[in-house]
Amino acid sequence: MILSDQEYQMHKAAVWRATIILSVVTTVEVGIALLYDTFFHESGFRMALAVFMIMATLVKAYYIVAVFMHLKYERKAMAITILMPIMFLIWLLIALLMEGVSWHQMIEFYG
Amino acid sequence: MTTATNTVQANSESNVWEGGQAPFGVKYGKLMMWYFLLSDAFTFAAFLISYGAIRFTVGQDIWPEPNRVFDAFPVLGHGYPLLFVSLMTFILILSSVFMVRAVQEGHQMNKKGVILWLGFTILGGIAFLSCQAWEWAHLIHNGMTMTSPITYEIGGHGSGAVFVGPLAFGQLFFTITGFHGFHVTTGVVINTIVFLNVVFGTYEKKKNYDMVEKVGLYWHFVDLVWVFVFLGFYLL
Amino acid sequence: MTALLIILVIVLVLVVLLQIALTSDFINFIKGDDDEEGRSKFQGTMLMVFLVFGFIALLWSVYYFKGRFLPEPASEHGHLIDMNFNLALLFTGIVFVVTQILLFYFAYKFRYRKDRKALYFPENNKLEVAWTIVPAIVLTFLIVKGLTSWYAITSDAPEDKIVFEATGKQFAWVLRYPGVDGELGALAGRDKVSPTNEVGIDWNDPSSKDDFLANDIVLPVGKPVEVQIEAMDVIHSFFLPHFRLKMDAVPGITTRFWFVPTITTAEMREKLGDPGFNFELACAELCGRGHSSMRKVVTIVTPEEYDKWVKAQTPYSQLVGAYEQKAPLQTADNSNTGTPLNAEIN
Amino acid sequence: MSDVNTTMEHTHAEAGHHAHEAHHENFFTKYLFTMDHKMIAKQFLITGIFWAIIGAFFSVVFRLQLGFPNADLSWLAPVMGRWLTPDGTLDPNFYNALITMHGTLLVFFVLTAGLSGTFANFLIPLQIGARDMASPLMNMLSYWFFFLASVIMFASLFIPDGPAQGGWTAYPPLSYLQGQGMTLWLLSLTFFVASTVLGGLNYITTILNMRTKGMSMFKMPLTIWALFFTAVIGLLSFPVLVAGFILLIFDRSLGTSFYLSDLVVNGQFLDKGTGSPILYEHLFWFLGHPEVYIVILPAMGIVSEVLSVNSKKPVFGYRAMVFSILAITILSFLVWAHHMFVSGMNPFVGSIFVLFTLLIAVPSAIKVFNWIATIWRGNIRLNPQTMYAIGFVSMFISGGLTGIFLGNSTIDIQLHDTYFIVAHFHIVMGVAAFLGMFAGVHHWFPKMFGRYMNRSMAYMHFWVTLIGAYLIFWPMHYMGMAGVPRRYYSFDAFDAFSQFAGMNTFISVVAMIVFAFQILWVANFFYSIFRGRKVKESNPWGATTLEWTTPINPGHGNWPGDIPEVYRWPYDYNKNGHEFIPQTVPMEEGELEHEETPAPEKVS
Repeated sequence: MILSDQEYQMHKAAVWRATIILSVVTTVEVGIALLYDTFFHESGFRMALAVFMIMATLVKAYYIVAVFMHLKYERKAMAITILMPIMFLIWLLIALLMEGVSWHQMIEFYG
Repeated sequence: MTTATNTVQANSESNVWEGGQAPFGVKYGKLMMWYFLLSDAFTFAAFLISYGAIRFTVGQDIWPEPNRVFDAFPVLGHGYPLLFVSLMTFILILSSVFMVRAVQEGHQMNKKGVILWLGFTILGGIAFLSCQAWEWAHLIHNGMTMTSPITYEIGGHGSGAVFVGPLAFGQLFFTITGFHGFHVTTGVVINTIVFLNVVFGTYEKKKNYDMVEKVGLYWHFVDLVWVFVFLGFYLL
Repeated sequence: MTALLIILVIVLVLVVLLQIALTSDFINFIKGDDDEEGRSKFQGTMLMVFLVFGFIALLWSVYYFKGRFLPEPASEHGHLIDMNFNLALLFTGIVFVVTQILLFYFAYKFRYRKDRKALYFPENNKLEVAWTIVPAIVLTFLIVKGLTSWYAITSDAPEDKIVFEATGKQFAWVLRYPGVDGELGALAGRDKVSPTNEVGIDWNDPSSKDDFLANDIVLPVGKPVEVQIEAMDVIHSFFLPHFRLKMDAVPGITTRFWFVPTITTAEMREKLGDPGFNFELACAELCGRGHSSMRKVVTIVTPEEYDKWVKAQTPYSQLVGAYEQKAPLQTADNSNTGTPLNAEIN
Repeated sequence: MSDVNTTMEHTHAEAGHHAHEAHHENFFTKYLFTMDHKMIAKQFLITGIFWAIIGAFFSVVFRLQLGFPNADLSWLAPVMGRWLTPDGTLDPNFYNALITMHGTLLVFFVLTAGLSGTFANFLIPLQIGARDMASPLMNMLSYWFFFLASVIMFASLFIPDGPAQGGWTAYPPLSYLQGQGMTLWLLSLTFFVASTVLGGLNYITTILNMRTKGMSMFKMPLTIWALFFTAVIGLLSFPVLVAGFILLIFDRSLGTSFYLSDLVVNGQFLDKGTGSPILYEHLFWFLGHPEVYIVILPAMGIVSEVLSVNSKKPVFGYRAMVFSILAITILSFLVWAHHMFVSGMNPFVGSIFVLFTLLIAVPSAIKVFNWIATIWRGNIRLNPQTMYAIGFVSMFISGGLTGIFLGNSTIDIQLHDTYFIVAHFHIVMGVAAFLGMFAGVHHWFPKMFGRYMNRSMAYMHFWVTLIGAYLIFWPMHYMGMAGVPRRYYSFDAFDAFSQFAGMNTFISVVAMIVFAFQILWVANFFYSIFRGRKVKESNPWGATTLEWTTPINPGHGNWPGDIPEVYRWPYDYNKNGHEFIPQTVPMEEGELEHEETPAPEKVS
């Protein structure tokens, strides 16, 4: 089980690197979120910001799963069995968001 | 990871599926934890997707602005949008980092290291929970509950123009952050049990710190979920 | 009491069967040799008998129930649905007959014999590819046909439609017609519901003035009709079996369905030779104790008769005296702010 | 290397440990709080049978109501008590409770826990060559969570309000408006989910990690493949149901409005927000649809195995069978909203669901054709389990094909929530899954209890069940096409529906006879456990799989010596003149694997 000193240092470095990346991304996210103050109701700008936020969140999720949870170092087959089922959620997300929009319209129908 | 590297050397990738060995080079306990987390991820995803659907149903126009809802800080008062929640995020991330360190020390069979870092992890968890308790108390104090809507003053504190949000916002907020908080609480409890076991040398006798690794996975998962909760409630 | 007797008889028969079964297995056991061949032959023959009698019973049942399943469709899109049904029936029918025959026939034909050797036949790519691709093609065809019809049925109603509103509540339907002006008055919200305002009509909306509540559904033949479906308490489902129309009534949101009736009740009665025939409205989503009693009669009449019927109805506002009390008050309010009468007021 | 093998060694050690402890086993450790997967399987089976009797009895009672409306049922008063109106008819609320409990019990407690719980526990370690499950402790907990769920559900039958009455789908706001019965229902199912998830984790990791030497994934019997993907489906879909339930529980108890909007109930205005009941429908069916595959996949696996063993012929197209199970698993997560075509959902979203739904017919068709090709030119011993398996295939064809009608949104407008759908799912996931379960119990009964089940009784039961099931459900298609809605207490009010009164009576009578014969089967089951003919040889059916290499009554740990090593796939029947070649027999010099064997020259 015990790692060589060199490997141990390497893993430690990877973790601290990931920590810094997570912190920076979070700071940037929060900084940009403050822009909502002025642009909260402008849909085009909001959309762009939302896309950015989602991307940034996915980056953070990647570092947590890959480095902290160590998935990057596991066998590929295992990573695949864990990540593939997440695909089902994407269709659930798309379907339910489309439904949400359509419910909104059906409620708006009578005002 | 030692497990992984060793087995890769021992067997070429092609015949790891031939039986008589673990194809992922991972013991069943860790595998179970991973699949449990996958399953739990579906619960959280269902919550967050429901949040999305309800938000679209209510409509963007009357959805509250996070910068206005969450602009309080203990002692300092109002007018610091997202500051407190950023602090919570950092606490959780740091706690997660401490956990990785504990797991790494566990692999090195370094009991003292594990005690140190696992101790920090638990403190981080408790700090996060305290922050969340403060935030909840603050929001409830300001009138947002499961059955009464969020209100805030549009032009900042003292401006007088009151915005009344939809009921759904508070309900979703308390449900989802509550469910996350429940996971953090469970995590702290489990971490504490494992911590005591480390102190009493249970794993030293067993000659492996696998249990630390397993609860570590759970703890990172809690962090992972927070990233998405953070996205849903504070950033979008 | 009879039921109790029947149960007693069934129990008795069961006990007898139990005894027979026990002894027959016991005899086999004593004789020591299990006649596997004879047993398989008997069961195999039974399978063939079941197959033959099954198909005879199937044909007889189709003959017996002819005209009762999929009753004559009474709407335009009903024909579309029936066409899709028959198409699916054709393909599935072929598959059904072929596979059932093969299954039972093979089980009979290749039943156990001491001297028979089974064939070692684990794979055949050609066969497998064939029975992957053929169903896929047939299904693609069904999907395309089905979705074309689906989009036609769920498309927006034409402009000259007649609109009416059906609100489900435990356990009845409230039917609201737009009256002479052809426009339904807006709803003010469920908090306005009271014995004198059954669905919470917004009395400030002038088009609500001539709306009337009908006891039964009356509609003209040949005109597009849009139903706006609402629910007050739990989910109901607006179901007109003869018109092939079903749409859930969901509390909080308004669902819609449009259709064109193609046959009047009188014509249908003549066709069926049943003077008591009526089209019916039912609830198709479990809604509680009275789920099976949410019935309304649907009468399809000629457009002239329909117009006459609409004119003969008393507006709901008059029945409950809504305008006498409320309208002047509201006008006074509006004159202050200058908003028109039909402005949105919650 | 040593690390990797710890899993195996761990179980070796544990098995030895248990064998050593065997002398100290008392009643509690042997039959109740046992960690032996075989005993846990039996616990699941017997609890499942208990619920099956209750669930089926409920269906008989509501069939009485439908077949003989307004009949005097006062003779049922000792059982039904206050649920009968003073004039002896069934109370409509109780009718709703009966259909709700019938659905819940049979779908979850019998066909999920009783079927996959039994066979996953029993077969996985035995057929892949493992001493026990990866975590015997969690396995035990899985049963006891199920038991807890059972106790709560059973208790809910006796509370004053009566059990849940909202249909097994429990759509809000109807379920929101109900009393304690629904509370207990939700609580019970939450524990049930815990049981399923614990079990599923165990099944998956056991299959991945604990296979014996040589047992590669593509040497596993189809039962294991089916149970594996069943566990995967359960693991991924049940959590979403839990999320849906939590929101519903909050709506019921904390005053939230996730699924509620402004309502008027009994003239009373309830001030709520802008929730949508359709959201619950989505969350429910995200489980609800995969659930039907949780029910049918184990039966499919069992039937493949039984047909192959008894016709002494390899399963045709083994790989195609595996990949069709995989395809069904994947597609099952993409099609849930085909239960909601007329719920007011967006028609465009609906059309995508049509596309995915009808695609499922392709792997299903492959499986049916492969089964038929399996028995073609076999040497079929028409044992009871073979008969059940043939009955399964017949039922699966009949019920599967009607799915093509229902998956087509256009046709579904007419058929949704009518007796057509009742007929469809009863045939395909009710009767078919039960026939698969019967086949499995008959086939593995000698391994479970060391005795045979009574054969003559089984034949009788089979024929009555098959013929009865067709007689019950076939006419329901006609009723459904005419639009007769399901969950109706009475059809008297409607001209269009009451015309089928005679048919309803007929169906009810047949249903009662079929129910009586299910009791016969249960009697056979318990009689055979204690008095059945003893098994003399360890491999009575001449099968190749590993479970038949264990002693007749295997102890905890399954194999007394080493776990046997595996050299070939599980379906080497009638290969090179041998009737069957067990998986433990090494390949001969120059022997071809099944994928490489050329097709026979004369295919006629």
